[in-house]
Amino acid sequence: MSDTFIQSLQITALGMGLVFAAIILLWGLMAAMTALFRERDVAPSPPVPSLEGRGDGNEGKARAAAIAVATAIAAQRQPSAHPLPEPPTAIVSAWQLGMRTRQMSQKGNLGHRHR
Amino acid sequence: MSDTFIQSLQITALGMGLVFAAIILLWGLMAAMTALFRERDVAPSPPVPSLEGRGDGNEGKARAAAIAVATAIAAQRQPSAHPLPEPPTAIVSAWQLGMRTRQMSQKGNLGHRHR
Amino acid sequence: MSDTFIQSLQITALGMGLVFAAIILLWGLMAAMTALFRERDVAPSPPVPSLEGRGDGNEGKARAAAIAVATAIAAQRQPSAHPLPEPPTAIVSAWQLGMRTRQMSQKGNLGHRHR
Amino acid sequence: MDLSGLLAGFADFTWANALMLVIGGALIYLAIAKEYEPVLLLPIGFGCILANLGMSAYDEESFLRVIYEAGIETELLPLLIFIGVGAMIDFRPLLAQPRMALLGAAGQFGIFGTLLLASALGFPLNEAASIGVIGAIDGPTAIFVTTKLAPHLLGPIAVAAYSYMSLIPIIQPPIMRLMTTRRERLIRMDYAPRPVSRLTVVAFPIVVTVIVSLIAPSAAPLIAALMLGNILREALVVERLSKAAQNEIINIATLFLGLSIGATMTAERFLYDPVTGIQWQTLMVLGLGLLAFVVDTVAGLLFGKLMAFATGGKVNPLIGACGISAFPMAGRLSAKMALEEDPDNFILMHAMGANTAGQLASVIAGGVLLAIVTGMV
Amino acid sequence: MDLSGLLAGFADFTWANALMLVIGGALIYLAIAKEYEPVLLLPIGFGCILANLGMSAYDEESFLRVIYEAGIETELLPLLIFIGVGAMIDFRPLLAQPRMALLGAAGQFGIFGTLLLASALGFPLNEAASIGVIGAIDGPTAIFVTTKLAPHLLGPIAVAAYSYMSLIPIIQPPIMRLMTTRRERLIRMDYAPRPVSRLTVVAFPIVVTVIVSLIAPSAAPLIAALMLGNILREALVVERLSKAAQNEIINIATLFLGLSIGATMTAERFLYDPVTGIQWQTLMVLGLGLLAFVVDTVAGLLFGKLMAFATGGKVNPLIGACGISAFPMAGRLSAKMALEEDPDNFILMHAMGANTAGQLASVIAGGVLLAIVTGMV
Amino acid sequence: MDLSGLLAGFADFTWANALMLVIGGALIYLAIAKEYEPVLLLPIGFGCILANLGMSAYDEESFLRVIYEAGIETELLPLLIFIGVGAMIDFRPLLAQPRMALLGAAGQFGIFGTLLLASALGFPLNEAASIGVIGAIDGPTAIFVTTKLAPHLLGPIAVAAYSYMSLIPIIQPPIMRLMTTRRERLIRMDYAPRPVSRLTVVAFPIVVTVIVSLIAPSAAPLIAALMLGNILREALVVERLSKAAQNEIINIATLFLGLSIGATMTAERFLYDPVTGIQWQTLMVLGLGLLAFVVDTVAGLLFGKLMAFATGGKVNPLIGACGISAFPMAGRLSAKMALEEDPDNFILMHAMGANTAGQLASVIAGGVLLAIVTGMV
Ligand code: NA
Ligand code: NA
Ligand code: NA
Repeated sequence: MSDTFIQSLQITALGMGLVFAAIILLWGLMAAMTALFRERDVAPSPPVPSLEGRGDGNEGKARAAAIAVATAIAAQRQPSAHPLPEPPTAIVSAWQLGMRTRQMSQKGNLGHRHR
Repeated sequence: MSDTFIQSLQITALGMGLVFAAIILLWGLMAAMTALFRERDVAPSPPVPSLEGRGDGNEGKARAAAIAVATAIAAQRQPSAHPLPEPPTAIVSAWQLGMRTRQMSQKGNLGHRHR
Repeated sequence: MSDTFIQSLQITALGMGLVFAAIILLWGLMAAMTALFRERDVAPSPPVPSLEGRGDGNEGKARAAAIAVATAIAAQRQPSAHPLPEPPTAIVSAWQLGMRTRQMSQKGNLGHRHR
Repeated sequence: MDLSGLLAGFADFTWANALMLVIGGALIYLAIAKEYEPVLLLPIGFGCILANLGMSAYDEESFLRVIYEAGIETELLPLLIFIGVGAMIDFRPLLAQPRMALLGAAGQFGIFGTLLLASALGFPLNEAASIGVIGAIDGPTAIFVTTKLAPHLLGPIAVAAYSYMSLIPIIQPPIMRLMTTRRERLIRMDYAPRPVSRLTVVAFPIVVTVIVSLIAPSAAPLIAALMLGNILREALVVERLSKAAQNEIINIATLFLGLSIGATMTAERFLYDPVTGIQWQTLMVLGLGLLAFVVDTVAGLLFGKLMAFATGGKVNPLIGACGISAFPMAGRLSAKMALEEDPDNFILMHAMGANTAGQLASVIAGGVLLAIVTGMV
Repeated sequence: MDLSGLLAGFADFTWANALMLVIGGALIYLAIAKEYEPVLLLPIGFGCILANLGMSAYDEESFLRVIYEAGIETELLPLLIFIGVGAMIDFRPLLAQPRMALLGAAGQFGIFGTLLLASALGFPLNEAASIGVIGAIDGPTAIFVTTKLAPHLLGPIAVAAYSYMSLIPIIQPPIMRLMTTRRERLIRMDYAPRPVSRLTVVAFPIVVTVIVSLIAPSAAPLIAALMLGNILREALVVERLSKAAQNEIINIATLFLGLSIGATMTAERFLYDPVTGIQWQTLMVLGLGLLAFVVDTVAGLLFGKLMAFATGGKVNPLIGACGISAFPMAGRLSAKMALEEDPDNFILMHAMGANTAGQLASVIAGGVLLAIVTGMV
Repeated sequence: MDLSGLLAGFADFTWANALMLVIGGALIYLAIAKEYEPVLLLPIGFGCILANLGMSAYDEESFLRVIYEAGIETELLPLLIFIGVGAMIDFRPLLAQPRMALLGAAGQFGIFGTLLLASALGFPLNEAASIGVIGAIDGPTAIFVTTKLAPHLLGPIAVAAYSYMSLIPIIQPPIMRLMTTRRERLIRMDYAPRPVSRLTVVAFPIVVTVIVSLIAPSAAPLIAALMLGNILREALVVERLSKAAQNEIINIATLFLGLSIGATMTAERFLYDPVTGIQWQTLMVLGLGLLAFVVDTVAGLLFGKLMAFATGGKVNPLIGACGISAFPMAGRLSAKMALEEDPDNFILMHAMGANTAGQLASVIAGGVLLAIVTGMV
């Protein structure tokens, strides 16, 4: 057998070993995390569309609507964890405020558009 | 006459010659293509707005509406040329699916917004 | 006192002096400008959202609506200062026309969406 | 007067270049008519055409060379794409059923199986490894690894990776039917996922980045980019950055990546080298790449059957086929086959768990391979 | 303590710089008040102001120099703009009436006419050619060619190209009235276009790229970028890339292109060189540029009349005026004049065919010129 | 076989790196849970984590190094962000009441007060100045100046600048209550702004750019970028460019800026240098930065009281607190406090005038400081 091939065999053994090692480690960590970080609030799926179960335009539309709503809710839900009763916008920098605001108006429109 | 000027004369002769040569060649090729590639399906103008005959906002709006519809239609029309009866989304990679999907939802909204 | 500290003192004196000098100069210029450039037309706030007094989504929405209207108005208002009675789009380059047009359709949608 | 500038075009144009134009056209055809990964195959095809008209990544003063040097040699483009991909992936199905991770590992055997065969066929180690990484069935990973080990093979490897990915629905089903009994395909899996807290989904990308970077440093940039995108997505407070990652950044990066890859497909490297003659290696790469996909699937299914046996028939082996990554169509395909056998058998969430695990495992495997081979070569 | 850093501003500031600030301000005025190509003249004007405040493309450590080197010297910015332009052009009107292509060729005489005059006036060949290419009446082409032949003239040439383009509706009509009889302007053209199949519109950009790259390799990058954008548009399956080309890419490229061009307009290059004195060449460039527009129009109209004669009065000479490119306003202008003579005379589609042909011919002419001159200089 | 590539990860990983991971995680926590400048602290935190996993801005072949060199060393990223910021600022409130500008100047004392203390504490001049510029309370300015004077302090300074900015509503109110009498806070200000013509809002950015560039050339790039964005906004005819500045450009620049800053936060520079031991300077920078915010506020309020006295009680001293920049939350905060004392006392427009002036003054002060120190060092 060629020298290269023997090396390849070593690589395969070592490589798959490491891959499984890493994955099993991750498995443990995921189990630990889901166990440790208990449910106070279940994570809302983020406003950006996730990837599963999308078939056709209609489904897409449905989703979009769902997302719009989810976004709107999330917008309210977001815990303003500030000592002062300030609206979140007050403690962001100039342009971020701009961002936040436009996001809101977008959400507004979204919600509005699909209502 | 200056040496440069004489060169310029040569350039002009050669240059315009080549331009006409190239254009005439293109003419032939275009004629050939339109002749060869016969109409099975006439090309739908793409969803992105084309440039002619745009005057004012209203026209713009009208167009936008037209485009929305065109897009929606195109979305259905697109021939899923796959051996399996799979929805197109099934044979695209992760993030392209994301793209496709958002496009659809966009189209959805467009169509919706203007309907 | 350390040498660096003395330098810092010099910097402070010179620095704050220059800052005040520059600001006072700007003050004068602003006063002059507002005085000179008299009101023919009061500047319409641009379509892009400005930053003050934004609190929550609703306000955001309200703004968005306002902006939509403002934009639409601005679109008409824009003085076509051309010798020929050409629509503005006629004297812009290919792709800029594209831009302008899409802007219009966007404005269209905006206005539409919020009307 | 010297008109070489004018004649250059025809002078350098060979029959091989002409053939490459046809190949580029074919890629564009697959992209448009068959919708095989159009966002990548179209730019690759067009770039391939330009590469054979004097605008290759190897021509002085070619604008594609500028993009190639700035985006591929720096590895930036595949990483930017991964930021966008990460912002599009939802890891909840995996977090809800962590054991599905194992299937992701099993789906990587194709990488090493192909490496073995390639080296047996006489490919030097760096090339064999680059070919094997097609088995990661993940474009950016394949491009990232190949750029470091055997950049001259970028063209055929990227083409193989992306065009076969489009063929998953054609390649996998027969293998799945062949290797599983109807009884197995009918197995139902109860879905009682643990609820996933927000803290978990936000901490996950950080933890993965740290662990993988320590175990397989060569995979660090890839995993970091993927997880950066994912945390932008899950943070919820930086929607603008998340949207930028999923749109501007990934779109522009994809266009330039495709063009640059295509720009490496010159006739002499892809088809016919005046010195060494026909580039059979290109065909071999395409062939071996297909094999990699098959081996991945077989290994995944075998492991699925193993889990089915180990759990006393609580796991449907079909989900073994989605460990190969190729997210998300592999996952959807398995779920679809289960539905075909039994319209009430829903295993989509399990499939998606295994599928996202495959995405992670592919990056890890690519990094591990890169590290080991770099140490050997 | 050394405060040169503070005094630097005033120390280097000359009366010529002051005058350049006024010129920059004037460009901004034209952009905002007159809407002359605002997306370009505004950044150019602002860049011109910065160039005379120590931030020119020639100052060490100037951020505009960084952008200039990365975007102009690499030729990337004009090409990125062309990708966006291509994604906005619809070639159907031309494909439906291919003979219109001839008018596009005729519209390029201005390039060479101006070249002749410029060289007669004593400009060296590289400068004369760069000035002539203003006659391409296409910004990116002019910038692309000038960058390679005479980068020190980028400022005046870009300013001429873009500001005159905005003046088309003022420059052309008198010439059109002068050179055509009412009878000719009344000619109606029957519009029976051949239907254009999808295959044609998709194959067209590829064919054009191949042909032009072989005939005029120097034009290859320009035509390749333009056609890449067009195939992204016509493919229909890569809408995201098409949108990115028409938005993110072209917007950002335009802003930086304008700034970089403006950043070359330093007082000593544009207005007054302490050594060589006043830069009369700037005025001459502006003057010759205007001439180029006129010659283009005249030649186009003459060719239009020739076609009218050759076809026995089946062609309306007015459409000869849209061969100059300046897409799409030249096309719309011709159609408008025909309508003014006869409210029922619609020649818009013919005009647009000639106009898009002019766009192609301009790029080809620019490339041919570049190739020949590069061979001579 | 050499597997150093595999072991590298663990080999180089120290306890200090581990601690930095915690710090990075803490920044991400502040960003997500507390919403402290998330768009910046999240990328910074993630970049900090990567920096301690072998992907720092100082590691060869690190992709973050590529971004750092292309975006930070060239100063491009902070400037691109400023273009976007400028396109989001409305200067009408300031133009309507120009005298508010004075408060902007007063709000910069913190820069120099901190500089004095830092140099007293033994920091060399370049570091002391960089620490002082935290008092500009403006991220891009602080980063721009620090990059030129003391790039090794980028991490702590950027972190201080951005996290304290988020704490304005916690830092300022107590000081405001402490330093103003109820009587003063009750002062009402009549708002009779001069109408601002379109010509004014368009001319303003140009005038400011020219003046500032001449007085403080070192501030020229910053002010130029800010004003470029502003004129894009006010021109109304280049909406596309204005939108690009406020979206694509600023989003991408912010993501990369944050990552690059974080990528400088390696353990040995931020926490513990094996040679010189613990990096106390980091803590000192954070402490001095906090001081800078306080001094800014105090000086602003004192100047406000002075104006109240000079105008015979026609100015509410609270608006003195918004001269510090930190636009727009400082402005909104002052207005809010006035409202708390008296629900009918609206001083928002005055506050915004002072606040935008603070933004300008901060840039000017940063440039002046940079110029003087560069001349001395
Ligand atoms: Na895989
Ligand atoms: Na032309
Ligand atoms: Na400040």
